[in-house]
Amino acid sequence: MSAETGSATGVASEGRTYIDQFPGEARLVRTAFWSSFVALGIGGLMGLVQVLHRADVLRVIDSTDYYAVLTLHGVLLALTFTIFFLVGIFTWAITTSLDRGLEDLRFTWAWYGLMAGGTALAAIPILGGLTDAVEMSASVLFTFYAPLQAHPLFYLGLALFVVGTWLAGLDWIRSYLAWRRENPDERIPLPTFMVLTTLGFWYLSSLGVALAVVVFLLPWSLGIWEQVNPLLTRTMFWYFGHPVVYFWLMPVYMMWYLMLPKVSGGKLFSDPLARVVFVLFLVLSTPTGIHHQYLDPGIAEGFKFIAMTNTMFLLLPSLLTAFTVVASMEHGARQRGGTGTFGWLRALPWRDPVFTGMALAGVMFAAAGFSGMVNAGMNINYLVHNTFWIVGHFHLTVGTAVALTFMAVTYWFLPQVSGKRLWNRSVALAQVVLWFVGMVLMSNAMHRGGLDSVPRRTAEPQYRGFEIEPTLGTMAELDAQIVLGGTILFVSLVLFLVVVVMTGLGDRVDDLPANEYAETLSGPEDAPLVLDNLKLWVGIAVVLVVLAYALPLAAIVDRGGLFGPGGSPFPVFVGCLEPTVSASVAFLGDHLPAAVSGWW
Amino acid sequence: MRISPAGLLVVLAFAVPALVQARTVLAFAGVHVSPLQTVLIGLLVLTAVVLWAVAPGSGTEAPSEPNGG
Amino acid sequence: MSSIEREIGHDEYDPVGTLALIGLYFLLLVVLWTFTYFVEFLGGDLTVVGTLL
Amino acid sequence: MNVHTYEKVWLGAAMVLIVFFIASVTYGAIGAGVAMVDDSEETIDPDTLGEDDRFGDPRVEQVGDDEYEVYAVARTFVFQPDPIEVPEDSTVTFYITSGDVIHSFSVVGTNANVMVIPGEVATMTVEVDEPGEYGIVCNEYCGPGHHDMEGLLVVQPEDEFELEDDE
Repeated sequence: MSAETGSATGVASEGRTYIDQFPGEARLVRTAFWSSFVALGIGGLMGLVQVLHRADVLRVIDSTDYYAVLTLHGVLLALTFTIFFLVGIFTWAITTSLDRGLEDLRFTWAWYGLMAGGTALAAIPILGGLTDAVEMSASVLFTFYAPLQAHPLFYLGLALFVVGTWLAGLDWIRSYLAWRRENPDERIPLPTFMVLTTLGFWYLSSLGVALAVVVFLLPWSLGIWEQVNPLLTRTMFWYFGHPVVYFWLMPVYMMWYLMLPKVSGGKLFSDPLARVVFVLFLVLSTPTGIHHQYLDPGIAEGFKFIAMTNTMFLLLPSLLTAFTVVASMEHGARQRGGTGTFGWLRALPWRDPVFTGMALAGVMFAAAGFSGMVNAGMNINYLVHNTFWIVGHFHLTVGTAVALTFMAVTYWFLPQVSGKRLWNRSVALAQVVLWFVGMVLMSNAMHRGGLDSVPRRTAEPQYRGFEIEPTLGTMAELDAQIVLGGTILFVSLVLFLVVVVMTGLGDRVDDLPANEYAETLSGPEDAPLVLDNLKLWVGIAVVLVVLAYALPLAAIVDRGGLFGPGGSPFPVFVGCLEPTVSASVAFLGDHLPAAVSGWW
Repeated sequence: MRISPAGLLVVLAFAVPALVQARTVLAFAGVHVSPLQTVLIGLLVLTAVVLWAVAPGSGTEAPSEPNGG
Repeated sequence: MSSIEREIGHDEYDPVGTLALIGLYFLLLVVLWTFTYFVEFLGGDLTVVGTLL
Repeated sequence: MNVHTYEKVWLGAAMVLIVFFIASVTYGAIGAGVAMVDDSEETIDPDTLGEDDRFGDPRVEQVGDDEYEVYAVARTFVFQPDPIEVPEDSTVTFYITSGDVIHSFSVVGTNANVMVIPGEVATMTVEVDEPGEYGIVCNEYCGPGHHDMEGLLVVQPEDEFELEDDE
């Protein structure tokens, strides 16, 4: 009940930044951030190329090469950018909240190296798809549905990357166990609790994609298996493909729970409810993936309905989060002198890019909540499945809730892990606001286009035999909105990288704020002990997964066989596409000047 | 200034989606506004917000101020 | 933090503003869902019907 | 555990919302009769579609008064048959399969939208009313010519409609 209890920070770290406390770990976090930002820069540039290409404003690549660009965009932003940033944040969370360094930094650098090496291996064939010079390609997009077949290096790199994240998890668990031995009776600090619950569903779900890749797809791409069952590997992908979005989202929730109250000038409203939320994610994230397959033949309607109810209940932790996080902000605003039912909003620190970025990300996530609810609905999926609506949705979730929060907290973390002052707060503030405006324009038009059946994942949504007619307005104005939004987003991205690089070029200073996170109004002593029983929750998660997946998987294998009812691989290798691709652009530079002058 | 420059920036940012959505909502109600008109009305609204913000206020400065971030 | 004007403890804090904001969000969700499901979706053409019905 | 009253109120409202969503989907399934594509069809070998009774010759067939069946094949990067012609005011059941990779069969501007997975036969029954033309797109990435993959569904006036005979 006490108002002053809360997090365990500040005990040994009074007035010290993270790099002062843990120089070795700070170096790892910094390196992970840089890997993440390189992916963000390249992936974002690819996004601009796609926006201009789809709207037929500027086509610097051949349409057949669009899918290599799209693969790069999806893999770099959805996996590389997010997960490298995540390992940085989780390392910070474990070390800060347990107040102890990692057990062995050599092991830490080993998993980092595995993740980086895996990324590089996967990137080689993806980049190969952009040039005729190399006979390899992996234009299979982020989902790599068989029988589309990538070069074996793509699957190998992916597998190594996932194994790298598993070892990272072991590293953090090792820290936790060491801490537990020394503190047998203490509550798990909230940040560590968040890391451990996230790891629970990450191990559970990524096992599915690892099996799909190692047992089926990699041997198949090497010619060991002649065929695979496309519905089976697709189902195994989505078994992982939905929880992975929570893997990106959990570090964001962690930031909303730990940093947002602090920068608002308040305290976290409730530690127990934060724990409840993370337990719900652990338990419910995985048995929901079939909602990506509502329109798949070969899966009975009943299984789809079960996936839907699980998915709908997964709304609960997010809706609870909305309340807790806003209430924490309001607490800060009222402590800063805010009054009134809505007037307190003015008392929030809008000048602080860390706050404003996270708050705007939260607003966009609320909007994404709605389109996500539609995506979760079973039969209404006929309206939106695989349309531009979906693209609009996940640009609000991973593209804003996650990306904008990561960018905003970078403005707090970068000084912490480098000991350097943030280069320019005003540019940082403009950057987060621009991201918000650009994404509003782009995702709004994407949602509207989707309702009119504009497909996702296509180089040219213009057809010969018919035209797609929007219910309101014209396709040209939707395109214009998307191009404008995409361009603003790219400008914002460049500003972000400028701030990051300029900060990195600065000098060490010693008057930075200390490394700490928000205290709580209602602390862990109010949380029932059972919440910390992670074995129990993992057990329940496994049972739910078995209930949701055993029968559908058995039915798929029973109907089509482990290796499918037949069908040949369809390699997306450059060599196979000689007639179309030979005419295409080998180097961007060849055509860029001509295309630009033609456009003007 | 009635609100801080940062506050103004955020208010303007929120005005953009409101304007974009208002056009869609009005169209459902049978009121059709062309893109050009939307841009013009939008500029008017944004200018009005800026003028309101920079006009000499009642003297109550916004409580937001620089703090460690 | 320098800008804190007063400390508000757990028992004296009622997040009225939060309740108001989230109530508006709730209403918005109900209206948008109703429109999207019953008008955009069920009101659309070529709805897929089961052979038994 | 110490949960604020307002938060309890919100928890209740969130549950109401979730139940409302599930209830509307259930109404759509039972009340409005919207069926999901399911596992009612046997699997099929995509490499030997040419020898199959139904998909060897993609076509439209009349199976009753105002009832038609369409056997369609999606391949990189075409739909067969194209165009698909059916008469107005009829009930049409599509049977769609793939000869190679995963595609979709999505009728533009309508709810008829289904994944086409090699080895599986997707079925969906729709009711068509007035004459008109609908575009068909593949909305799942299927290879470098994906954006060229399109077809046409033509709903013809009753008096102009006739099935093409295979001599």
